[in-house]
Amino acid sequence: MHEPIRPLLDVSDLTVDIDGARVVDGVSFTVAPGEVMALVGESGCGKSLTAFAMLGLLPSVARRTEGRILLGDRDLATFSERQLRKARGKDISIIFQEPSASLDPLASVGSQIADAYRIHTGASRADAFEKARQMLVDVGIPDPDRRLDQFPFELSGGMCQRIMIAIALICGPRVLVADEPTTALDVTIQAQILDLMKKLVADHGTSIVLITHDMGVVADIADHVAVMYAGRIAEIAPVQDLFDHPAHPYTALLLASVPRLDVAPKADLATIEGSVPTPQEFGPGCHFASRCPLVTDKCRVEQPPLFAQGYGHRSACWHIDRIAEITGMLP
Amino acid sequence: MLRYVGERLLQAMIAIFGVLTIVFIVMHLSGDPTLLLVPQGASAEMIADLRRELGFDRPLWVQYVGYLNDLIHLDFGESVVQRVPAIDIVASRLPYTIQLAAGALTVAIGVGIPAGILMATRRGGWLDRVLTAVVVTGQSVPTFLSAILLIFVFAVTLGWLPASGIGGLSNLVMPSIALGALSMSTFARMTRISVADELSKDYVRAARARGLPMPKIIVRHVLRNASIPVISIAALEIGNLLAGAVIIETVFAWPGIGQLAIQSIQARDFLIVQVIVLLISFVYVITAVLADFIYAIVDPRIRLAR
Amino acid sequence: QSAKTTLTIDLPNEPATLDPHLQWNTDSYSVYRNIFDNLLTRDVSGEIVGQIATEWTYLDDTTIEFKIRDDVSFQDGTKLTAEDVAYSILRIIDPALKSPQLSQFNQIDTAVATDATTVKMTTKSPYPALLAQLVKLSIVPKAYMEKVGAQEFNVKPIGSGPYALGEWQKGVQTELKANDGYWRAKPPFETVVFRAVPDVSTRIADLKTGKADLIRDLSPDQTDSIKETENTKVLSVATERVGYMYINAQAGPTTDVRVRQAIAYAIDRSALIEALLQGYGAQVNIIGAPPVFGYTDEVAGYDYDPDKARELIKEAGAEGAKLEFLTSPSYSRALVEAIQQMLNDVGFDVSISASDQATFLKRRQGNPENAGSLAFGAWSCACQDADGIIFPLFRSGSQWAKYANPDYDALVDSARSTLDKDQRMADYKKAYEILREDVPGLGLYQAFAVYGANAKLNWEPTANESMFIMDMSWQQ
Amino acid sequence: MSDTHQVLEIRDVAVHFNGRSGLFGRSQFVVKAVNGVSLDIAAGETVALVGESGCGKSTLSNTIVGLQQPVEGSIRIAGEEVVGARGKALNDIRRKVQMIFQDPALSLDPRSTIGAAIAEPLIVRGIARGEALKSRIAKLLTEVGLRPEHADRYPHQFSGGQRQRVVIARALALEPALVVCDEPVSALDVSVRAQILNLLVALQKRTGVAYLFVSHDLSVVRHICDRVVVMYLGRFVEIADRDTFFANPKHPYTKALMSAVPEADPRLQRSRERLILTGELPSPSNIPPGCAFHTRCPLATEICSRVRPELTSRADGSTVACHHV
Amino acid sequence: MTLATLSTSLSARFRRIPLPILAVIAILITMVLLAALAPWIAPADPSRQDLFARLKPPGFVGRSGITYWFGTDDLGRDLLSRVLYGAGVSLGVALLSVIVSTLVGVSLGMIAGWFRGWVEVVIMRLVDIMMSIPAVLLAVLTVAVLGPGFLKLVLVLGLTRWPRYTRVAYGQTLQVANLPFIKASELAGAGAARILFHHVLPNIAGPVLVVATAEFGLMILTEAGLSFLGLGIQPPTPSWGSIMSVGREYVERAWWIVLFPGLSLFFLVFSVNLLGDWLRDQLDPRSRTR
Ligand SMILES: Nc1ncnc2c1ncn2[C@@H]1O[C@H](COP(=O)(O)OP(=O)(O)OP(=O)(O)O)[C@@H](O)[C@H]1O
Ligand SMILES: Nc1ncnc2c1ncn2[C@@H]1O[C@H](COP(=O)(O)OP(=O)(O)OP(=O)(O)O)[C@@H](O)[C@H]1O
Ligand SMILES: [Mg+2]
Ligand SMILES: [Mg+2]
Ligand code: NI
Repeated sequence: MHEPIRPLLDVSDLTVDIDGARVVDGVSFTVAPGEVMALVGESGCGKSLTAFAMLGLLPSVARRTEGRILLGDRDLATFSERQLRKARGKDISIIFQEPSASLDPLASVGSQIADAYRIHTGASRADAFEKARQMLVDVGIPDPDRRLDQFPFELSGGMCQRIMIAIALICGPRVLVADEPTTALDVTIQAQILDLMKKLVADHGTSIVLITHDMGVVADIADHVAVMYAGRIAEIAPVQDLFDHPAHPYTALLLASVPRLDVAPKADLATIEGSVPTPQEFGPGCHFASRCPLVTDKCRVEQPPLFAQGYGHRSACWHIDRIAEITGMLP
Repeated sequence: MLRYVGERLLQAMIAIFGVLTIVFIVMHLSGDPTLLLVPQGASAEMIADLRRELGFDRPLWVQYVGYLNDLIHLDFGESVVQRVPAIDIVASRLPYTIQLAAGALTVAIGVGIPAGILMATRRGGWLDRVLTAVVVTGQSVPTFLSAILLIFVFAVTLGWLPASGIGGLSNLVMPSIALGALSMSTFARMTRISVADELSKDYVRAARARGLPMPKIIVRHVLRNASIPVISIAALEIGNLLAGAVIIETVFAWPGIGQLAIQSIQARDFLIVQVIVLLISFVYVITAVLADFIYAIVDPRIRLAR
Repeated sequence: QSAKTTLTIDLPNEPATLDPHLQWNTDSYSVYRNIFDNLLTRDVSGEIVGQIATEWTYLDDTTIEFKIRDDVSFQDGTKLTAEDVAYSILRIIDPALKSPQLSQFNQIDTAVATDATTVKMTTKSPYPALLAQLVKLSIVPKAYMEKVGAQEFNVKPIGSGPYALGEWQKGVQTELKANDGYWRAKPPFETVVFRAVPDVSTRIADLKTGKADLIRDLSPDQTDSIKETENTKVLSVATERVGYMYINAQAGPTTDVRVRQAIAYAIDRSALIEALLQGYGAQVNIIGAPPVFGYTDEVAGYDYDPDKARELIKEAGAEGAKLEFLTSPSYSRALVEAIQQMLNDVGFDVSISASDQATFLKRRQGNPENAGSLAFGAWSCACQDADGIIFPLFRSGSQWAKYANPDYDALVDSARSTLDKDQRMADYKKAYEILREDVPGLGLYQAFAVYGANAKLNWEPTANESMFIMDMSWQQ
Repeated sequence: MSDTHQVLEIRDVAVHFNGRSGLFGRSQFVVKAVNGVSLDIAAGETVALVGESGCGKSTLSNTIVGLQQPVEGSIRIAGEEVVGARGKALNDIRRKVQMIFQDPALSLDPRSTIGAAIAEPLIVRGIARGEALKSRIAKLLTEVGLRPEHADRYPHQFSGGQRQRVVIARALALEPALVVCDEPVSALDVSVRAQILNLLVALQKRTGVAYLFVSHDLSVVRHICDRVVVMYLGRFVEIADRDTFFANPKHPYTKALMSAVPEADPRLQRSRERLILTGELPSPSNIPPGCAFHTRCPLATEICSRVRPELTSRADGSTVACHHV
Repeated sequence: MTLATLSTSLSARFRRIPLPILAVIAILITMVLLAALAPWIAPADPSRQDLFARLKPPGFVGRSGITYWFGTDDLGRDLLSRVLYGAGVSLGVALLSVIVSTLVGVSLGMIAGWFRGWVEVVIMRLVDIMMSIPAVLLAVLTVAVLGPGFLKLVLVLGLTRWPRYTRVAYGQTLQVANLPFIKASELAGAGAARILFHHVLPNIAGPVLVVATAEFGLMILTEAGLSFLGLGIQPPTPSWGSIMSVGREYVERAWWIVLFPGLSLFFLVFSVNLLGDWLRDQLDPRSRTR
């Protein structure tokens, strides 16, 4: 599972500025074919921006200042808008956080799925619709013929999510970026979608970058996990390693916040004191310094690099050796 | 939906009735046409006689009941000035009004909407600035002035277009531009705002993520979504174009309803005014209901929202 | 150009009706007077002469007998007889017709055709202005009218005049076709088109671009550009219309005669005429113009004397008196503003109240309290008789009068009930003298009618502001 | 009924929406969002309401606080009838019940300060003004773990978790007897979610408030609730104590739900047996006859498509609506 | 408090004002200042006539030695002074009528959108009625019944324009009324008046603002149109509209009469529009988070 295959996606040093504030700061990770990389972290830490930056879809206020995004051996960061357009949907696709907002409310879902196919393959309308129908069957939507003519508002949230997935997958992309694809869905539908992704990975060797805040989902599907905090990667590790031996205070505290069977009902859950600094408040040192129980002066002034912790496991903390103090403090 | 239409039409009837009543009362409060009809120097008795013969001496409510009674029998009455059925007079003007309104709408929509789209997509760029200046010009030159300037330039100086009156398409050009300019600005602004709004929405980004080129996104997705406020404006503007063309029609000697309206108001030719008001509110109501239907066609959600 | 067979005339509005008994507004009669013949008319010098009538004699003070031509046919071929004339008279005085012109003819009691060429008419009392009024009486065909009814006649009129109605495009233009069998002569143009062009600037543009050959109601300021343009010229004529000020003698600060006199002294008539009218106006001392019977230049005027005016104001204790100046868009805004300034200069506080014509008339003719202090007016009775001017304007009890003076009333009453011209002239002179003293109104100038025309059009406009196409022709 | 009232008594409540479709509304239909449910909640109790998306949870919540009128049934809060109450009566009842909406960002007016938001109920009810009001706000803010000086800030200046606390502070300002929480934590990340849950529990311990807690996250439900109600297509299909519920879920839908919850432990999660539901999802405008779940139920038999199972009590105190338990 | 809330939120948001907007604000302030200071800075009495110095071009030196920088009008009055004084009248008419129609229109729109039911039907049908009556008709008749005058003009303009605001406010209120934070206020026990003025109004202010700025220029034009029909501000008081309506008769002979008020109006409308668009962007929550 940890064999060093040549990565399909190699993001390095990705940096995004908004109004002079560094909201994504030197993010690097690689994803091998058929692998799922989970990106987790507190709300607002820059996960979505990282995803947008990979496809060249940053909002107009944001600017990518640095970074390489190698897809195979081509660098998406150097692409013109025209080249990007050709790559989007075909080489690299994205599923957005909010499925109903990401579908044109006034176009039938069939046409939206088929459009993506026609653009990249030049297929005829009839062919594209046939392909779209096939995709609906693949994502497990019953009665696809009727659904193709329906509008997004006529579908439930889970169905919209699956439509988005169908659009993202119709051209057989090599990389799929999924930004919180299951938030706001109930668990039964969530399970269906996760199963679909697993099938994709298994059948087509697609690489997936999965953004989520649900540790259960991570546990279910991810191969590797990158934990982000305030624009930087705090820790990156194979999934089992991360759950077993978190090597960053933030990761440890995050995992501890999940309600578990062994925590008595209505007992206090572990939390992280304080709140995420805004990009304007970022100091020169470790961004987690303001909330870290292990903080020392060094943390405040000097940014920790990603230290290797084991095979494929790296963590950006000056005090990895003292992590046990945290795990010990936890209930 | 049928019930909705029924209800809507019933309300519309009541509204039209309200319009007629208000106009009736205010018109009559503002005086009757007798003094305008008699030659200078007519004596008081003569004026009183004529007033009595025309029926303007009766109490207001009697006149009103009489008017409603005629209306129920689809008798719209006769112009006191022209002594011809009011409905015939208005009907004779209708084709010209429709021509002019169509011309002006063509200018307003044909120029305004593309300009709005360009402004929205090039927001902040030089094209946006240039078009903004054009739009503002449309909004800041009084029509009576722009009309006469057009005449001086294109009719008197260049001799390209006829200065006044009806006739071929060439007669329609200048009035349409002069009348459409203001609406054009409104359409351009409204289109700019709503297209810009749509462009910032997630589905546009999603469409880009699918690999769709921008022009295609605009044509396929953005325009349809941005069209609702523009349709509302169009519905308002159509009513406006019918009656709002007073000055344009006067300057270009265009025999439309607007000119007839102001002349009849000034002449206190009540029954013509009433027919015009009836017509305008009718058009207004129809366009409003029609707009609702277009909403429902453009946006399938609206069907259920009722 | 001389080959042009169509004459195009831009009027401000379309004719309201073409039934000559129903409307008496300029735009209507400019058109229909070319379709119908009248009983009488005026020649170029302003004398009343026969048109359909060949001669007339007073049988007594209230009875008059007309001899009718026997060589006139209507445009449908039927012959015009005394029956038609009597019918036309009876029709217009029939209250059921609701003719707005009734007041001009209501002195007539009855008319009968005594034979094919004779009509006998009786009036209720001796009525000196009768002939002047009959100048406006058009003759309509009795048989046709009775056949088609008034409604139909209104849109398809038939008369005996030089032109027959061609096509009437409502709201756009009225086209007249020459009546080649016209009894007086062959009409000068095959077709005449009257267009409705409300805006004067547009009428000028039409004239300059050759779309129109004759336009009316120009303001003096606009004459320059027409004079400067090749192919166009300005035609003008002094008319019977008089520009005057009304001054309310029955309410407000102007009840004091000294205030009214002060107003008269304060207005610089020559400045108005020279600067604003650009000479298209002639100074008068009374409310009347030379073409009018009863006009006299022997009554002295008020010369421009602001100091005298201030003195009078002081005497009357009316410094800073608030005067409301009524006006409507029908009157020259520049004149009104200029007069306002002149009055303010001598110490009044004049405010202008503009409203639409209907409201203006309602106030002006309503009770004195609400009738403002001042108004500007341009009066023409189209009868060229002082009876049509100062009687309605100042005879107490009249709608317009905000003034009462029994001596004056006696004079104008006497002048309207005798046929003796000298007696009438004397009465009017006395009446004008009273008006000069009391100043319930003030004559300002004799108005000129100003037309713009194609340089090749021959036409001499007349004092009564009519547009007889028979008098026009293309220059050879 | 006895004199000792529960905080909330719901009896046979049904809420329907009128839907129309087709260009001219040819087809009219009724969405039976809530279809005859009954429930009691005692003071200091937390009851969870779980169920598939679209089953009527939010509709029921809105109905309880009077934002939605039921077509039938009765809702009493501290003994007073909500249904049909208007004006002052409704206003008085509303003192005793508050609601926390799903999305904190949307439930705060973006254009008024959070101080004003918290002050609103106090001002409107004339409870406090001037200095007293200020100190009251300060106290409430401290209680939910914010600082008094935050009162002058606008909602957009807070993080999602902080905003949710503001909403809670406002809901508690009037010291209600019942708070209806409609998915209060589903949009939050785990650490923030933990803060909110802790806060809710602490407040309940101190003030004895009762919660109706709508959620689709069963780990959260297990953590803070005393009783669980499972809803499916507008009806309750299972009601049980927490321990009974998690130890021994009975209704087949509940079982499917439980098996779909991912565990935050890769090893455990990947080795789990899961019950995947198949079959057509029925719509609330066209509820199938018999048991609404029978189209997707692994245990369905012929009787399920004919006879609707009633909620019946079981030995361990839970009530279940199923023919085959 | 609503206004205070709005203004604090505005000031918080507007700390960084882009340069073009600053320029526009400067233009507007200058115009307002010029209008307010007209009595002191105008070189002549705006109604002082000189019938022998009519229609003189810009730069003409009059008999009394004064220079007419903008030329003279058809009664020999100093055009510069008239444009300066006219600014006050035109701005005043536009501002007041926009305020009147905003107050009436927005209140009714909010009430209709909030209470729904028969209130909505009555108000919205009233809007239909008002929209169906040609504005000229109302203008002519109001002047006929009430007489002319500045305040009556404002009344006419306000009266004919409020339905537009009502439509906008109504549509927006329908949207806003369903937002959870409004429901939350309702649950807090807030009454309709409180909710409408404290919560709905600030949240629909953006679109209303756009309408109001667009209407602002339109009101000046409408006043001009009424002047053209002889029903506007009473002479000799100058307004840009009345100056232009006189000037149109002289576009060939004396172009300066329409040029100067026309240019002023262009700059005013331009500035107000830019400012309005910008304000709208600032108030729109979506554009803030973008
Ligand atoms: N359009 C924008 N304008 C200004 N700031 C933005 C914009 N989009 C994002 N940000 C800021 O960038 C930071 C990162 O945002 P991002 O959307 O990537 O967060 P996230 O990790 O996806 O959070 P969540 O889990 O809530 O989706 C946040 O501080 C956010 O406020
Ligand atoms: N205003 C409405 N008009 C018509 N139908 C409605 C309305 N509100 C809700 N519904 C319908 O009622 C049903 C129940 O909706 P409700 O919002 O209560 O679901 P929920 O259980 O809260 O779902 P979720 O977990 O997705 O929030 C759904 O089918 C929904 O489509
Ligand atoms: Mg995100
Ligand atoms: Mg819900
Ligand atoms: Ni307040």
